[in-house]
Amino acid sequence: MKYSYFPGCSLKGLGRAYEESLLPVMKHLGVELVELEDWNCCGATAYMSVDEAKAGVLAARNLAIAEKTGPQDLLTPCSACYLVLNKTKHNIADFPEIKDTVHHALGVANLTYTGATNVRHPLDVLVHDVGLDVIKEKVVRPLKGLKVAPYYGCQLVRPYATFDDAWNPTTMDRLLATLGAEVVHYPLKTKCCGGSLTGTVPEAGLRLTYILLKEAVRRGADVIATICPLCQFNLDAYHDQIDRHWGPTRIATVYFTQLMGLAFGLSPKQLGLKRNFVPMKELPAQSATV
Amino acid sequence: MNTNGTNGNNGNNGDIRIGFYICHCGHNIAALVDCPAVAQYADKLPGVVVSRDYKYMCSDPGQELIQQDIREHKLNRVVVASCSPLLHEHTFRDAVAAGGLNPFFFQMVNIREHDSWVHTDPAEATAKAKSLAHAAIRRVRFHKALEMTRVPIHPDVLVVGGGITGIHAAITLANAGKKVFLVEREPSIGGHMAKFDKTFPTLDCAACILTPKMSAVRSHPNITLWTYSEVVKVEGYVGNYVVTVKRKPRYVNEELCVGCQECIKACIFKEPKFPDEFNVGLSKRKPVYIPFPQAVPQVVVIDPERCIQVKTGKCKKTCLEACADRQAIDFTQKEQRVEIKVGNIIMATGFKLFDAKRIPQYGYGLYPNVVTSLELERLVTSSGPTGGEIILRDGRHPKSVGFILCVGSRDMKTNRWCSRTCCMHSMKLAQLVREHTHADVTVFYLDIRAPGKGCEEFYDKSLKEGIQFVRGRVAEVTDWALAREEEGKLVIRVEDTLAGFVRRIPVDMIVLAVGMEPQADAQEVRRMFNMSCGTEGWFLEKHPKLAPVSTFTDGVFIAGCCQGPKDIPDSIAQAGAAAAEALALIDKGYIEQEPNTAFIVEEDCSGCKSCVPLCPFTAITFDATKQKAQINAALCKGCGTCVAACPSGSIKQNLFDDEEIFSEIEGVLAHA
Amino acid sequence: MRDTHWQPRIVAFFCNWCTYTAADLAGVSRLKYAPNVRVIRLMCSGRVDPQFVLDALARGADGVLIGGCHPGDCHYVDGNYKTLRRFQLLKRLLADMGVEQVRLRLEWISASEGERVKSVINEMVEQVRALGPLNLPGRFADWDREMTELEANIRTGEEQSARKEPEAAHA
Amino acid sequence: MMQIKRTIKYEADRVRGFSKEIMNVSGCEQLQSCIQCGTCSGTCPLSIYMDFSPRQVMALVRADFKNEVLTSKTVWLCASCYACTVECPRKIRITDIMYALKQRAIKEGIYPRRFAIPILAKEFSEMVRREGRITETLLVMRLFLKANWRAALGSWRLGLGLIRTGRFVLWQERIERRAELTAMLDAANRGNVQPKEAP
Repeated sequence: MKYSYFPGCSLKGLGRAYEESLLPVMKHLGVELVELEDWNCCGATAYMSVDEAKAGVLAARNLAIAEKTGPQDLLTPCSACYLVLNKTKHNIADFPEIKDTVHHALGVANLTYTGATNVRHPLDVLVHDVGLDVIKEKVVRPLKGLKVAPYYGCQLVRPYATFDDAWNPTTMDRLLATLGAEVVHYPLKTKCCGGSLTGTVPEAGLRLTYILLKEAVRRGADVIATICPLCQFNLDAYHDQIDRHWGPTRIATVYFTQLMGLAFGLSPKQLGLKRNFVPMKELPAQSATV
Repeated sequence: MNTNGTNGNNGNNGDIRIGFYICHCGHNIAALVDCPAVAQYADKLPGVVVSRDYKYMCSDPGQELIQQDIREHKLNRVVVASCSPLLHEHTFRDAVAAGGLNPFFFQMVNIREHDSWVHTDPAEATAKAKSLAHAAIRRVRFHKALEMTRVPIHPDVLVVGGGITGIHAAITLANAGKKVFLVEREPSIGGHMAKFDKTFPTLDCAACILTPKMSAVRSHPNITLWTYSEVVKVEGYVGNYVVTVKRKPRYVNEELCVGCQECIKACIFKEPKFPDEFNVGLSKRKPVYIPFPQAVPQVVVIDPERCIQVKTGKCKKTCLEACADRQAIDFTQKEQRVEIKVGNIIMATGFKLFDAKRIPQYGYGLYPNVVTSLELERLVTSSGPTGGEIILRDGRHPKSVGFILCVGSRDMKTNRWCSRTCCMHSMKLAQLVREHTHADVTVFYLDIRAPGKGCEEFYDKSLKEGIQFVRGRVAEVTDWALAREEEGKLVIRVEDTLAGFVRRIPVDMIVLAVGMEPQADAQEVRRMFNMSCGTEGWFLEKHPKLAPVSTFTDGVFIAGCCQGPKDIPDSIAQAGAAAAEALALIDKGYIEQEPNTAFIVEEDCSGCKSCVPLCPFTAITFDATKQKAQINAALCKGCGTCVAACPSGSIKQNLFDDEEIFSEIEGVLAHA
Repeated sequence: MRDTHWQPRIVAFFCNWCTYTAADLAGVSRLKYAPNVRVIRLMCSGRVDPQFVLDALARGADGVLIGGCHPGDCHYVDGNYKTLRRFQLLKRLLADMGVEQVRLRLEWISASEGERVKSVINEMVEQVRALGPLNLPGRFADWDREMTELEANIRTGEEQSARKEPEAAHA
Repeated sequence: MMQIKRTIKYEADRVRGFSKEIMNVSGCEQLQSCIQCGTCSGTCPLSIYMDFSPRQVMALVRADFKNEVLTSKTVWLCASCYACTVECPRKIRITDIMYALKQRAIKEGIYPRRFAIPILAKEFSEMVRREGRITETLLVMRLFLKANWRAALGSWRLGLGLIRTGRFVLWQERIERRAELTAMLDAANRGNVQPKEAP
């Protein structure tokens, strides 16, 4: 199994633990990832606020490079990148004026875009391409007794994902259950984490983060599993400020790939777990089984 | 055939004198089509003697104009360019006949639905009107004098569906002395109305007004009631349908059972165990049960999915013992198919409620105290599972109740239409909740729609009784608290659009006013009965205003919610209308049918038999002695398939003959 | 009225029960579509004699549209299946005559699909417009001329060869 | 003395044609069928901080109240979570309309001053244009300098934490063919009606 790979800026910066866990997990499952050469920032929500056409060009450059890389699907772990790349595909297909601008701009760099590449998220690929049965076989250290709140955030499931429901997605729930974890009923799974507002308007942004943390704790979760670098950062890095404002809500937030790595028996060091502000508690079963 | 004076010269060989009329239809046509210009154009075409434009051709003076011209100008052909022939063809045919001409010497041109209403450029629309007029003027030359064929009508009527609509239609017909078959899928008649506690806006008891009608069905000598039965086949033709009804085995002889319910007591299931359909799963029943206390017929039914005897044949059959010498229980019963002959059919198959699980953010199925309006209806009813007590799943009484309206209505992601009854239904339930529990009641609405008689007054009453109304579509129902008063409650998050801010409102119970949908099998049913469905899946009426209970198939009528959402008074009004339409046909004794049948010109028939297998109505037979095909006009429905297929051109069709169509083709292409 | 620039002309045969009613619905809904189609009402699409189609094209139509009920929905049980069969044959025949595929179109449009009447007509008008005039009458004239010339050639050839060698004369 | 404020709107307050311009932006056509149900505001996690709720913004756009909309904080508080877009019963792409309004506000230079969000958007796009990639820590530092240097001081703990967990990146990530990217973005400029850079 082979995919092109678009890490996005976050995975080289604040979200590096995501890449540090994703790559060994994929390798462990025999999935080959080919990183796009000279990929650029997808533009995220910020660029789209400034200029729709240029935002389209920015994303389309990556899609064109992906087409050059090979016919395989393009994997992108960051929710914002996933949304922007998919949105660009839709916009080029639906709106002629955007299509014209993009083709014109790509022409300057001798790049071409045909729309052939599918943009996929690792969660989708792991559950639907690799398969839960294959993943189950690789589990050597089941996450028995670990109560996990599955947190999907906004931009993976809304509005372009076709692999799961926008309101009540279950793909990660099933994956976590396969790893042996106990999945906590967490109806806030697609609520917004505050996005960049945690930095720009903290009183608004951090309150959203707080509600997510508080409810995870109230529902008995030991850890929150996430699929997006910005969500992970918001839920992990602001505990100080949140605690000061609203009271203590200590709970660790990790990438689902980190939990997979642990279940596969990979070393926590290898999975970037030390990069958390709030460290994840030791696995209850960990000392017992090994 | 009318043959008075020169007007009687109807043959092709005579002098063709055509009158052409173009209708302005107020501004409907004239706003885009230059009617005088079309009239001038037509005036110059061969055979046209009179050509006029007029404001409303279908009005009395318009029709009078035609008749006068027939007399004065000795017209023997008439063409009217106006609306769709499906709307007014018969009007103008009648006018032509009143002028003393055979009504089939008339041709209609559709320049409204097919021209002025669908185009934007006046020049192009006028050009199109001219070419369509030209075609009709060429075509009408070939028209022949014909007479409507009359088909006798079987006087019996089939009513499909035993809800309030079907019940009312059946009783109306039966009271008029007609024999009626009433077929209902469920084990009892009564439909949705039987589940209601009270009815808006009068708050009269639903059972009190429905039950007498249900009994009347049972006892009426003219009504044959078949419950637990379904129509599986419809054959025959207008006025003479042959319908096959499947009667599912209820393992109880309806003639012998007296409804004493001893068998239910005796059933080896000591306790009721299975969800009770009538109480929408809020209570339990046994495998042998009576749907509800007022069920008609008062006959028990045995659920084949649950009864051990039916499933395995290995039961002690304590029910049989209890029934004793009455011997009403009969495990040998098999499914029966009965064939009946009827002249008219009234469809009253009703609706289905929207499945609230399709909108997950309202938490139905997730939070136990989120209920549907029908579930609350059962809770409010004194004969319901709680004896009329409104309680939460844990037995507590709610202190606050929220009603969410438009669940599965006015929503492009589920159903686009307004279900029409939910505003009033919710207000009725809200008042009952206030009355029973004194709880705080808040109604979340998009727009209050209370246009019926007494309905706005009912809204006012709701306001005066202290029910809160918040205008806003609820975004979500959650169970997490952000404030002390929200602990342990369901929290509604909504923008109060009139106050202009977002609110969080904690309540104990949430009622979802679920909308109406077409029945799940509406498509199969409409195929079986040769009807159409609109885009949304409701049965399509022949005309939205002028023929609201008729369908495109003569003798098949629709009434009640199978045509679209409506309340009880409207359903009953339609039931009466459908019954009256059927009565009109029955008492007339015959249906007039377009004389568009096919016939064979024997001398041209080569006897190749290629037409014989084509006819779906077996109207074509082969006469072995003459070596010619024959068409039985009574069986022919006028589709013209055989006409198109005959290699020797020896089959002709009245109203749609080759020369008529060819002249029309020539005509539409004669003008740019 | 005739414009200097060419406008496609399409003759449509609509069945009374589904497609004609759908076209009425399009009108009642005030949907707007191209004015290039002239509808001829028949009781069933099964009445469409292949000759109607050929006649329309021969008289200068640039395309023919046939509209009937969806399979299974025919008011006359299965008339539309017969239409479908004839349509397939006609398509082949027209292809042999050099008439482009999109000029003959068969569509199932039910009574509730007013929107579809609009989209089908608009699409077909655009496709036919892109192809340009069919001008079958003109082509017939050309073919006639060719045939006359051919005949003339044969005749002169026969005359010449009759004078020379009788067996080498066939065209 | 009690302060009072007149809120009446006159016809002259409307900018005729504004609603048409917004509805002409790709994906924004459906605004016409808004029934003002408030699902967008109810679903929005940030509507509680907005001066106009998303529903009100829809109404204001449709009624041509351009100045009111473009100077409001609402569009800038949108976190692009797309909940409103997914939930709208009229299938209006509210998030995309918010983007259209943000672009318009930047183009006309009338967004709220010293408000961190539009500044972030601008700093972000400038860094992408220059380097091809974003280095988050550097971006945030630039933002703090421009918008609110006091907040930067308040976040020292966060910065220390990032250094401790090895996530504080001080070297700028950049792509190799930066000139190619700039040329492409410039081409987009010429190819389309483009906003002039905001002052």
